Amino acid sequence: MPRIAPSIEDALAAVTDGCVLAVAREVSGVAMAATCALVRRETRNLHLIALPTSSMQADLLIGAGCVTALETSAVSLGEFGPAPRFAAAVIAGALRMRDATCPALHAAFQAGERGEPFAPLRGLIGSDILKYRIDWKVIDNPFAADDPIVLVPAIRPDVALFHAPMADRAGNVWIGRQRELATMAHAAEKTVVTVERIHPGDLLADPVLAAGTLPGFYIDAIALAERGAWPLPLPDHYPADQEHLAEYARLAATPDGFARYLERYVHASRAA
Amino acid sequence: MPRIAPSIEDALAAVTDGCVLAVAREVSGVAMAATCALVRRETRNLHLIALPTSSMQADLLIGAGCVTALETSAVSLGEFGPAPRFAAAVIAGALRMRDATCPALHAAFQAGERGEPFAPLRGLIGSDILKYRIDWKVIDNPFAADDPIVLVPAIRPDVALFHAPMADRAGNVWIGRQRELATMAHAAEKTVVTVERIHPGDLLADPVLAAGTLPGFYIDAIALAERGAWPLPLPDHYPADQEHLAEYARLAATPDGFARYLERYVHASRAA
Amino acid sequence: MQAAPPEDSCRDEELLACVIRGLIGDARHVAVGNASPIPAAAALLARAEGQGRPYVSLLQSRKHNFFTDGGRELFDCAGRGRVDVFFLSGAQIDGQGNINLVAIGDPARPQVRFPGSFGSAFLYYVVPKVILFRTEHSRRTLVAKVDFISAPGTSAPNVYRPGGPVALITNRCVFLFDKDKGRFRLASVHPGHSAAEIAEHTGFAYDAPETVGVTPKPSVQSLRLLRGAVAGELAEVYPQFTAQVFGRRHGSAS
Amino acid sequence: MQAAPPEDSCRDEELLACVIRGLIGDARHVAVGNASPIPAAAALLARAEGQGRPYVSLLQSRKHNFFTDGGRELFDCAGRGRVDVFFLSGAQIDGQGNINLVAIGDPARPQVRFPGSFGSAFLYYVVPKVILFRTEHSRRTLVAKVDFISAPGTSAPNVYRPGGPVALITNRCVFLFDKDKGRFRLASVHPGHSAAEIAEHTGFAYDAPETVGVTPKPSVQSLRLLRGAVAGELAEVYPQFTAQVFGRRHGSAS
Repeated sequence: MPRIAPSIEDALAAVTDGCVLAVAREVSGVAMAATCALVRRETRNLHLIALPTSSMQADLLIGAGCVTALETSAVSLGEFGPAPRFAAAVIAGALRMRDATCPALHAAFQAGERGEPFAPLRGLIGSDILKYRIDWKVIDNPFAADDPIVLVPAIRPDVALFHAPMADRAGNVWIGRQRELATMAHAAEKTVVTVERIHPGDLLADPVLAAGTLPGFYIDAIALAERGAWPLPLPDHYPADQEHLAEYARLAATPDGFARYLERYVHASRAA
Repeated sequence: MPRIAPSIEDALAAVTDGCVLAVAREVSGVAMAATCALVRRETRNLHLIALPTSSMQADLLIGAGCVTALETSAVSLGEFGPAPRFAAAVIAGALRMRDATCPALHAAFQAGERGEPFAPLRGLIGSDILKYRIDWKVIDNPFAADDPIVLVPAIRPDVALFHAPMADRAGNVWIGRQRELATMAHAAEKTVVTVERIHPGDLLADPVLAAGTLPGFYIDAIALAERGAWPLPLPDHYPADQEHLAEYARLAATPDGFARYLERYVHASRAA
Repeated sequence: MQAAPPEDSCRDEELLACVIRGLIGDARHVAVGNASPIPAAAALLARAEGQGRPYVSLLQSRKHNFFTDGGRELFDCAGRGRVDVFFLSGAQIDGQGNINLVAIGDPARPQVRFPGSFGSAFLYYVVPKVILFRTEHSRRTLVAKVDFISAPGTSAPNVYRPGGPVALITNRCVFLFDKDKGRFRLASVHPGHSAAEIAEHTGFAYDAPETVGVTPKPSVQSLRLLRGAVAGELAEVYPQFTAQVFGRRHGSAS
Repeated sequence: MQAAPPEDSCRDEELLACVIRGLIGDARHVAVGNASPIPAAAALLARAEGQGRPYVSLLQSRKHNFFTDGGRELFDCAGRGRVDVFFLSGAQIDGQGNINLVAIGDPARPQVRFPGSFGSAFLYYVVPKVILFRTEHSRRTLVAKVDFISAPGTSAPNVYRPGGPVALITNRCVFLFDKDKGRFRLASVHPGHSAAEIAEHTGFAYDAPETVGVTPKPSVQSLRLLRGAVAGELAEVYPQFTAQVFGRRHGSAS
């Protein structure tokens, strides 16, 4: 049974240097408080996989030197523009990039969830994404004549990390409509979750809540983190902190500014 | 937008003679009232696909002469013994059988949902299931050496039919934990649903209800059918009618008894 | 409803449940399919003894079943290596561990048709410990060669197969499966049964030691748990079985 | 916050939205990705005019977004043929309809790095009507050959491709895409722009009629809907855009 860890830092024990870490897209629940803890802990050599995109979380981890390899369909700060630390790292050749496309990541995680070695995916043929993904294969669809199709290998990350509205004491986590979080946890070896609050009852006992619940069976550690997605949004709970994101975009545009951001908002929060 | 049909018969317009009809397993919500309507209407030549097994529903449809072909992992009346009309039809050679195994059907529907032509599945190699499924292929896994693996072709039924606790006026249907019903509807061309009741609000407006909701976008027709799974159970709502199922098993054991069952419980309910 | 027997004797069902519980060993997740009250009792006994470990999924239960991703979740779990123990049976089981859940005779025009293979053609390959369970031990059920292979006992070396059969439990004895030989070996006969009787009623060839031991009786502690907490939990899914074997009804005080 | 212009004139954004609405035609489901306020306005306009048809999915919206199966549902929908219209853009777009969302220069050590391809390398193939939308019309954005093909404009005949580009809308003109030729054709220039100007600012070769027409202005009826009901709905997702273009704020009376 998963444990409710005494602290975020404690819950993150599974995220070791060099591990393959899967993270959620912005609208699914990004564990930003935990991300800051990883930066403070000086986690290194992460192989980060975004399902299927990332925003400030990937940019922050990359800027702080935590990431060696990145697989994603995009990293962007949305209306606040490109992700500056991500772009700088790619341009500097400091990041082993695996450019993907959203449904390829969904398919690869679903194959991982099912324990199958690969998944087929239409599209891609003739793109430079496929050209650079030498780990992807093209076969002839055996159910048709002269019909090439891409196979993407399954993704089974070491750890999946996300933020959710609530968990109960048995470690069941309510994820609502964010079904890819279930897929991510099913595919991963271990799953670490931060939550806004502890639900007093049993999430699986009520059929309506159970429909949106990821069973504790898949969860290794849970930590309480109120407003744990801040400054990103937690859908249906709180919106993005637009001002803070604008400030991040402004500061992260330069290495010095980024260092000031870390000092002010990431390292400082240790004391807070 | 799907319509709330004035009657079950009206909602079933999409289930035409000869169509490929997908139906749900017993614990997911079986549209038994609609099934009786199909029998009364003398529907013929159905290609029935159970996701992934069936019980009295398939037995009733087969006994009533509605089914020409059947794809399933099993048909059984559970503690009431084998499915007599199913077994008799197979023994008589009156049914084109496609024996499958549960995860093959789940995988094939998921491929159908994704619009992909096939899905890989471990297992199966060396079984007689595979031997008789000439529509399934074995390939060498291109991501490993000397590693044969089965590919099952996608299933995209003409119509998916099931019973659910509730729908709203926009045609959104609450399915709860029965996620394969969403997969079934996504994979099918059309989906017909019977429900216990109409929910007065918008199922998608409340995040907790939305987590268990299949959007009306996928639904073609809905009909109200109180206790529409009877005599089978609707999980979390009502249990199976054990006495009635025992009576069915007893009567269906012979053609004459089955005819009496139809007369008493299927044709009679037209008048009721 | 009968009273439970005293602690120094045990019913056949209790003996079988305790044998299976021993085979489960230490596991994280034991899943039990439909219509399997004795394996279910064994799994719940393992959890009672393990103080919460293993997770037990009774597929017919709402309470003892954590799945929220639909009918595929059991198979996804198993494919991903998250089901340690599962139970299968067969209308026929042969000496190579092949099971038949489909038909007797030509499957296109069989003499007898069974329900079908359910998930066996996948789970038998991927679950590390599959325990075969067939109470009826006869030449009708334990055959030289099954008429239809729903799932084979062993696979060629190049076939992905982390799982497979480890044992076959019947109402007469315990066979263990030797994966390398692809054969069963008689491990013990239940009290009151003999090696000669096993030979007489088994349709397949198997290995046997010169003298075969007797299946050990359940410990008093195991029996207490079985008749107490386990029976109480089991009654949700198998009310008739529980009433008959343990003299318990769902909801009755323990 | 500015007042909306009178009905006999229209803003560029309104013109573009109405052009796109015309290209949408009759559809069952129009999906709009992130950061696309003008396509979103066009899709909502189509729905307002179609009295509830098409379904419109604004991926950033909670309200205008029926998905309940996670982030994959859009792609599943599209793969299954249930998205009729989608919008894509490109840091670079070339004359063969190839789009680049990744990088300028060698992608391993680029001069400029863009966010990435998102879902384009799938959606561009399977959505029947993909409308390319790039307001900046310059030789920097509309190039002879993209540095990186996130998704190609056309595919070999044996590649499964029910979808692809139908048009490219810029702040200067409308190009239609000729799938058989794999080339754009200038369809109309927006009021105040000229064919010569298009030639000057376009980095790729394209077909053009001898005399090119002017993009028709929106009807009074369309403008009314756009500034009324559509602006009201749009404000949920694009508050700044809506305030700026339509002088509307989220929640303000219509």
